[in-house]
Amino acid sequence: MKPLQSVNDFVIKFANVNGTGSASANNLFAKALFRMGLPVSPKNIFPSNIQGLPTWYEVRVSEKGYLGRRGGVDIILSVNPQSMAQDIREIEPGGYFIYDNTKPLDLRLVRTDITIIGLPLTRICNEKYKDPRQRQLFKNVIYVGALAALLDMDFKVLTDLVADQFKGKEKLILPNITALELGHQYAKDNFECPLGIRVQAANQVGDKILLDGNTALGLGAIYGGATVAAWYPITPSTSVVDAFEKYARRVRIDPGTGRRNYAIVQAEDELAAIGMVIGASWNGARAFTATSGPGLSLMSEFLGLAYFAEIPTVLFDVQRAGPSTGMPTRTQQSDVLAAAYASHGDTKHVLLFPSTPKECFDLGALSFDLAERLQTPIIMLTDLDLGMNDNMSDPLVWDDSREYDRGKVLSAADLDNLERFGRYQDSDGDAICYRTYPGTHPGKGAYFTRGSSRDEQAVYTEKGEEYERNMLRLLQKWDTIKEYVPRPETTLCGKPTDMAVLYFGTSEESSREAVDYLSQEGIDLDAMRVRAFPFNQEVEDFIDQHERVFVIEQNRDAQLRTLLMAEFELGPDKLKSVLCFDGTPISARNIRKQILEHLPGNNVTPLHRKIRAGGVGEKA
Amino acid sequence: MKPLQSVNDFVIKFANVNGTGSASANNLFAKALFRMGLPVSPKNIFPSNIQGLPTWYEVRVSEKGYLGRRGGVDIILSVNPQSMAQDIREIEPGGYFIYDNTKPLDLRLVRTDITIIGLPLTRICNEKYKDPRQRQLFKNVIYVGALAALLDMDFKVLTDLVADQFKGKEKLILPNITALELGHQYAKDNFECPLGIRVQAANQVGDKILLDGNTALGLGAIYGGATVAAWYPITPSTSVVDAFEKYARRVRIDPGTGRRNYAIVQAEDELAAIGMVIGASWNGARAFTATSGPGLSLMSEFLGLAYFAEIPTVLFDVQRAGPSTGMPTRTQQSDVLAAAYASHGDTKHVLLFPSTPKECFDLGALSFDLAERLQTPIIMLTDLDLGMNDNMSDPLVWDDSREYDRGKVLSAADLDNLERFGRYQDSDGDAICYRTYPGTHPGKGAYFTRGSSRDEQAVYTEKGEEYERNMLRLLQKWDTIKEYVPRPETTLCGKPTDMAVLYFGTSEESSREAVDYLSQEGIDLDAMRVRAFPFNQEVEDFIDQHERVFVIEQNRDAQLRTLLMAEFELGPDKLKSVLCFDGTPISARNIRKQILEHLPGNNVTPLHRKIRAGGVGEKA
Amino acid sequence: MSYQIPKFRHPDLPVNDLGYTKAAYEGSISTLCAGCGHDSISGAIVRACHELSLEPHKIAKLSGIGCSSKTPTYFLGKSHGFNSVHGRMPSVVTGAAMANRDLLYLGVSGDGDTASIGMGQFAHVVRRNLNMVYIVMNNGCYGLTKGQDSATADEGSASKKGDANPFSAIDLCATALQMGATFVARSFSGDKEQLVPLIKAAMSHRGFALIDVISPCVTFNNTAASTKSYEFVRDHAEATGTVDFVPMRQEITTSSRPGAAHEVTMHDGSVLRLYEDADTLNPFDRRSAMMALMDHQHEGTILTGLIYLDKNSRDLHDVLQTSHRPLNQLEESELCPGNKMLLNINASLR
Amino acid sequence: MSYQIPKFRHPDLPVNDLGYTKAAYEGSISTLCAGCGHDSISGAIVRACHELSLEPHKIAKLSGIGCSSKTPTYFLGKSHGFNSVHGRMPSVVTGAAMANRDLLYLGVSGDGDTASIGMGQFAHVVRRNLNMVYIVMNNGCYGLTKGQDSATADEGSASKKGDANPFSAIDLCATALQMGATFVARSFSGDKEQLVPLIKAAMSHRGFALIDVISPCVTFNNTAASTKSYEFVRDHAEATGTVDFVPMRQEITTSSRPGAAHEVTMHDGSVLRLYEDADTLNPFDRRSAMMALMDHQHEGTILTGLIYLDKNSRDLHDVLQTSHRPLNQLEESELCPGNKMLLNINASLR
Ligand SMILES: Cc1ncc(C[n+]2csc(CCOP(=O)(O)OP(=O)(O)O)c2C)c(N)n1
Ligand SMILES: Cc1ncc(C[n+]2csc(CCOP(=O)(O)OP(=O)(O)O)c2C)c(N)n1
Ligand code: SF4
Ligand code: SF4
Ligand SMILES: [Mg+2]
Ligand SMILES: [Mg+2]
Repeated sequence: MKPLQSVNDFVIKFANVNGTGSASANNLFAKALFRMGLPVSPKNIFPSNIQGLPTWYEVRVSEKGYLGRRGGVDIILSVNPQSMAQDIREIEPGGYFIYDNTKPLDLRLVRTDITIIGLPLTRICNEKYKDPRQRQLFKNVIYVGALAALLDMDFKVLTDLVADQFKGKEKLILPNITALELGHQYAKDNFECPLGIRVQAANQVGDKILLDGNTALGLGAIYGGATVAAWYPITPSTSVVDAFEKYARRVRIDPGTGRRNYAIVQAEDELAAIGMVIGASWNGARAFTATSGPGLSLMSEFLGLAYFAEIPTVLFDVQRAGPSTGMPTRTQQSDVLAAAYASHGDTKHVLLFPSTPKECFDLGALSFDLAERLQTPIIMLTDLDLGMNDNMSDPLVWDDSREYDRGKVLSAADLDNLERFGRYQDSDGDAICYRTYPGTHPGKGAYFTRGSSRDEQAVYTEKGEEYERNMLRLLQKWDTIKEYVPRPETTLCGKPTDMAVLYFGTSEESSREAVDYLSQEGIDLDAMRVRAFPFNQEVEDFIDQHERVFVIEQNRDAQLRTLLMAEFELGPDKLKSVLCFDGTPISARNIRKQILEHLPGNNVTPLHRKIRAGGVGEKA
Repeated sequence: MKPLQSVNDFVIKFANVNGTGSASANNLFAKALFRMGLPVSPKNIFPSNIQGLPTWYEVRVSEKGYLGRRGGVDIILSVNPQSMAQDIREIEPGGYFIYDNTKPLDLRLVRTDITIIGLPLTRICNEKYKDPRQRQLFKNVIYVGALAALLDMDFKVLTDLVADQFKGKEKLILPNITALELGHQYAKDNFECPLGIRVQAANQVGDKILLDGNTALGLGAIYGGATVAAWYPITPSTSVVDAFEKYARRVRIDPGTGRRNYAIVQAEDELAAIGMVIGASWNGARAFTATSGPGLSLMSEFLGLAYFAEIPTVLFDVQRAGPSTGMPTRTQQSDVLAAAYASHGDTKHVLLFPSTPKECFDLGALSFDLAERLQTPIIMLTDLDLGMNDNMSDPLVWDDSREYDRGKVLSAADLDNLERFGRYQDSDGDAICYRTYPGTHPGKGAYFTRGSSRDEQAVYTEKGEEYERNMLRLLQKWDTIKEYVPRPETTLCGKPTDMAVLYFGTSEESSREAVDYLSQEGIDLDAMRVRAFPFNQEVEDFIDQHERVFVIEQNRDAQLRTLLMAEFELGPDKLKSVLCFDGTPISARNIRKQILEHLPGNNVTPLHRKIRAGGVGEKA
Repeated sequence: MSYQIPKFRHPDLPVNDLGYTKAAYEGSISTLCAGCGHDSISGAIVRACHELSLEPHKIAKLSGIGCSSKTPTYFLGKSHGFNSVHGRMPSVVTGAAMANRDLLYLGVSGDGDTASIGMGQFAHVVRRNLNMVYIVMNNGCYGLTKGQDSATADEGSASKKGDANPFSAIDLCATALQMGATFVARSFSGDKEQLVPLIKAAMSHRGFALIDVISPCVTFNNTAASTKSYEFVRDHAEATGTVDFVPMRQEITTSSRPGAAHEVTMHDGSVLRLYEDADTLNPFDRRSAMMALMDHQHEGTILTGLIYLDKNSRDLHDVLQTSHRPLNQLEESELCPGNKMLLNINASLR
Repeated sequence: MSYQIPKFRHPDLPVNDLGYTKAAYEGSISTLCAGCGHDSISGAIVRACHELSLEPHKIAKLSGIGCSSKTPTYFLGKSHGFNSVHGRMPSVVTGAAMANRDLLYLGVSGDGDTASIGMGQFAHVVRRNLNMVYIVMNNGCYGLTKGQDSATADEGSASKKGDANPFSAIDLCATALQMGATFVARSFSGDKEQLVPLIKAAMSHRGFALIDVISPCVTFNNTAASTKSYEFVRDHAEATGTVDFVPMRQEITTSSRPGAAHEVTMHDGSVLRLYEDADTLNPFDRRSAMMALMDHQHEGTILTGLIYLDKNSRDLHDVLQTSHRPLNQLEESELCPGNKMLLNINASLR
């Protein structure tokens, strides 16, 4: 078997043990490639524990700029004997297995169709370092150094990066560079470098940045003017509030008093967290919470209150694999229905679907405008893949001329000029009413907020007509909302076609890549990325304009398709599902395969979503 | 205007103040008619407080056996000045207004198109009774006596009823009969009895009974073998557990020890209530909880656990008007989506829709069989209208030869014969696996239940393939479930037609009546009553067989239609919504009107569910 | 259903420093049962606010769900109100208080609302020492759902349903003490002379102030066998020393009585005078307060009055070091760092 | 990921009355951090169950979510286990115990699981005196979500993140006492000699038994500034009198030591011997227990050992008067009244 040959186009996976400090070394590797001008998409695959279990770091390098999971692995860098058997099996024929050969490889694991490269990492460390912690830490840096030689990376980029990373802790720079050199030298000395797979500097990243979605989202909340954050820790959402706090400490300290222009409360649970957000928003602050699936479920009752009492509420749901505790450190897009229909009674909620860190930032900030303008919960559905991995992204931009849309709020002066204030009176015909903050005016504008039925004056009522009128207004507001939520992004293939793909969130990169593949095979597909629910008119039109639309989702139950079916009256055979829900991000190969299976002439699966084992999992 | 004339066919409404003991007098009235062989459907319309606010009791009498709300009122019996203006306005032209004229009627309220009848109730009471409490109580009995004369009721039926009702408190019989006579005599003496509207004995109730759905449901739980009930008080579900307790105290006391063969725990909230049910069911007891909307929302997280860990769970949701606190004493069918998709991640839940007390009993008992057979939550969606009103119903029957289906549970002997136990192993190909109760066997069959991902042996796993396999099995189980849940009830009109109505739960009576009306107008409709979600094949076939299906629901968002749309691929223009969500039960007139509006040639509303004010409310 | 109390008033009703009569502090007509203890507490709140000359619009009143939680509709009609969901008022107040530290937050709850479904939120709002007044209208039962025993029902007490409650009661004052409350009092809806000054003191306390007010439910739990009936409470209440409250604006001399054992100057300058008998309780010592509660419970009596006061209370804003200006008044220019900072951030991410 | 510990054992390991070696009580290999206190507690549970000769399948182990809540996988591999949802284990155990009173219910939880999200359920399971052992593995932080302060973190204590916690700690023993717990103990994961007999005693107690075990999180909260670190706890723990536990089946003489101040015969016939110094604490008096906790907290020391025991405890089954036979063993014939009764009911409804 000929070893794989490629330049700037491969997938490498690091197999480590968690809690051993491998993350920063692996990160160094990815970032260095990025600085060489190469599009990279690193993904952390970590266990739901703290220390001692297998963890992986997969980096795709693609000069063409494909950032989704490709599927398959070309190179494994293995320092974890626990997962070695599984890891080695995963390598594509012709691929490379680089491992710590201080302990010899179990012969039963040997594959002849791959190249096996031993680096005596432990031995090198033991010789060089006395301190056990140093031995562990530098082992990771040494293999990065070796990889630099094996893949022909620009060594200077690496050393510069180290210098940047340890700014402020300069003492650490030299030892790290020494470790890099140790590995580099060992590889140079012992192998013919570079391998068949290698890199070379390119210019493919432009002004892009490498950032995780949660940090971007935390920043979005800062820029969106949030002053109150209430939350309860849960993977993978915790870093949203961490980021908010980090930046708030930088930019939200009152220079005069040293006091904080923000308040973060770690609540006792998610019910309390959303309650705090509702209380703060009711009182005129911009507030948010961040959570994941189980928290979303716990927030259901309060979401119904916010919907019905029309209180701006911003909730960031960083989705993970459900149901229940599910796989807390794996990704999925499976809270769509639970979020859209959260709470008993007739409720529907606005959903936003970001797909890049930049969009986490943009939609994060926008959420506050939308919540205050529309006076209803805004639920952003991001996910672990986007939130916790460094994603290549357009740089963050803020239009300094933009102004917050604080929605319909009456000031004391407004109230003075008003004959009669009715909190739930639709004065403008857009079904959105005016509100007042507590404390605004000594004599006017006070009203009673409640989750029970009330009339236009916010007075309790049990009259069916009044209740009904209010509910119909809320339904009318749903139409107004469609005009405010972000529009979808359409990419026409430019050729006549009656087929299309439709996707949202983190399926974007893989979907675009799959469309490219298929177009090379003569299958032309238009594409739409949906960015919000309720769906705008464009979404319906797009579906109408195509005979068949493949709806790509990372869940089992085709949840977005369910919403599309429920909202629009579509003919049979119109929407086909392309699904991946094993907890890994959907890959381009998987999408391509499923679309091909759906095509006439291929092994067409029946119309209904009767998914059977083997139908969707990616075995590629 | 000629006064309305009719025999055994009218609607009468009592306008009272709550907390004044009117309920039992009104009940006496309805029950007496029932004993005269007349189909009646009394409905309590009460405020969400305890004392002092207007409350109504509406009784429809229909020899033809129409038990749904008809819409409109023919006779008002008014003893509440607070609501008098509103009450008098509500009367159909030609109708009757009977009121306490101790205080003269405000002349501004007088209508010339109705007959106004004054009964000096307070005066009679003040003359007859000294004790204020007696004055209040007997006032109600006196007007029943008067009505007996005005409507030509069989007085002996009334007196017999009183005797029955006060069995055990015989001292109360005579005073009550005297009060009845007082009223009867006054009416006889002062008015030409009977009125144009009157009753006469008939034979239209057969062996039917008059019972509220919640009591029937509590009995269903007794017969279904429930031993553990955990709940938190909430209107309108509270009486389910009250009934369970009442009957358990009768039939579930161990004769030897005097101890209880049941345990009822009033939990600290609904999260705890459902947790207890899950714990008890896991441990092999039949257990249930009863709640209403807000409780359902709070149970979301636990429902996901029960779905994923496959723990039998029985939940009775007595729906009220949402969202949030909404109108807690009004009826609605609006928890359909919240229940079907409760909890984050890919979850779907089995729903049951009873429509009569007998069905509350039957499906109530069946819930336990289903839950244990299918190892998943079974959510019954009943509602306030069914649960808290006396509904005419077929008598309750238990087939003594029937045996509980305890589902797939391994005994110690089974385990002895088993090579290897795998809790989540699909041995039978129906996607339902065997479980064991804790404590069954000293060496075998123990397993670990969890909401996180696990393999067939119930061992924790983070392997995508294993997780996926399990999720696909759950999806396959969903198909198995379709074979177990109750089938729909179909009523073909017997003529060729391409139109049909489809409804569930308490819309049944009004729907059937509307179908009758429409058929008299030459519009033929087949009918299907759906009894469960997931929908069985029959539901799809039925929809397929018709060009247009009117889906009748008591919610704003057409929630059942949403489920139908999402499950089946239907052509456009297929499902039309007929909705009522003002908190009152949907009426036949309202259904008829909405269907007519949808028909070609009529003022056809656009396809999408764009409901506007006035579109659905019943103004008839 | 609820409507404002008719505005006609006798012209020479007493006005307060702001020129308001008591009417300015009233709300809609109550829809509770005639004789319900909750209505008396509403009355005490109205009186306290009137006498303290509080600006009604600077008060926010919040509640959960229950008969008790309905009462905010029946007082302070000029204040914003929020009738939230069952048991979760504390979180809503917490958020509200974070947004605007300048209002007075008055939370009203029931014993079901607080001690059952709300126990978690109650414990944690206490622990955070949120600057609020928290009044529990404690009737030992679930009034609105027709009289089930609540978690504060005493062991052996029986309501209208007749069954003696088999569980021991949760003592909300002791629980609050345990969770670190800085102001703890107990009172009785039937004793306005005690309750009104306690409400005033609670309102001028900085931090979390609990007043657990026993408030009989005449419809479901005013039976002979109930320990939350008017009669039982009247017979078994033992008041700690009387509390006099002298608002900041008033002359210290006004209502002064001789023999005050303690004078505490509250955060806002008001003065609290305590006339207590030293042996029962030292209300400035948490341990003594806890003991007094346990002792009274043991004897079957009900200790009422000011039970504990921490004079050095630091509220949540102190702890979080939030800006002195309310967060909801910060301008966009103060909140949004602008594009320039993003340029730096972007640079650091390449 | 988790797998059973290899079965090979030295042949002459001690066996208990049932003929089991300790291995019969072990579970899968732990995936917690090396040195985590929780693993020591798992070990103590294994030892206690082994020494008590409990039948493993007659134990049900339940937990919430957290590092601590994972431990049931790591002990008692032959028992049914239930890793439920975060903070809600008490309700699941309550239901389970209602269904089958004959098993021993062992609940394991963390301080986040119990004192934050689970506070409500914790308070109420205590109040119901459910017959169970409830072990809190208390590390003052949220281990599994990477070290945030929990509600049991002491004021001023700082974890790896470095910020001193500004809130006062919730003392779970005091809270349980307050809620009416009938067995309350505190221990330290590093002190098996104290912990093992406490677990045994808790297991033979009828009613709710809390053991709050301080269990350092080596990864996030074992810092010099943490009051839940190994070092701090070792230095500040003050044990009440030693507890000896003599299981029912064993000769009373076996492990007897002289000088026992108290001998308590437990519900199952086992004997608990207390060797305490009378002045600190009378563990049979709730008031004394509460005082001792408050005093130690005040002094900054940690009181460990048996803190309170109610010898007359009545558990929830007693209160509810449930049948002595487990409810899950009742037959259809006992449960279903049959059609005849329906005929009567129908008749009454006409
Ligand atoms: C989530 C939820 N569960 C249950 C209810 C029903 N409910 C309304 S009020 C109440 C109890 C009220 O008791 P308490 O707080 O003591 O107030 P009271 O009526 O006695 O003043 C309950 C259980 C509800 N509204 N929401
Ligand atoms: C509803 C919900 N919210 C949040 C989480 C995330 N979570 C998992 S464990 C944990 C805290 C664990 O702390 P503790 O109970 O003290 O256990 P420890 O890990 O410290 O042993 C949290 C918040 C969750 N699983 N479920
Ligand atoms: S039911 Fe009880 S608590 Fe409710 S209003 Fe009536 S007396 Fe008050
Ligand atoms: S993170 Fe802390 S609590 Fe969790 S396993 Fe590691 S040491 Fe133990
Ligand atoms: Mg109450
Ligand atoms: Mg912890």
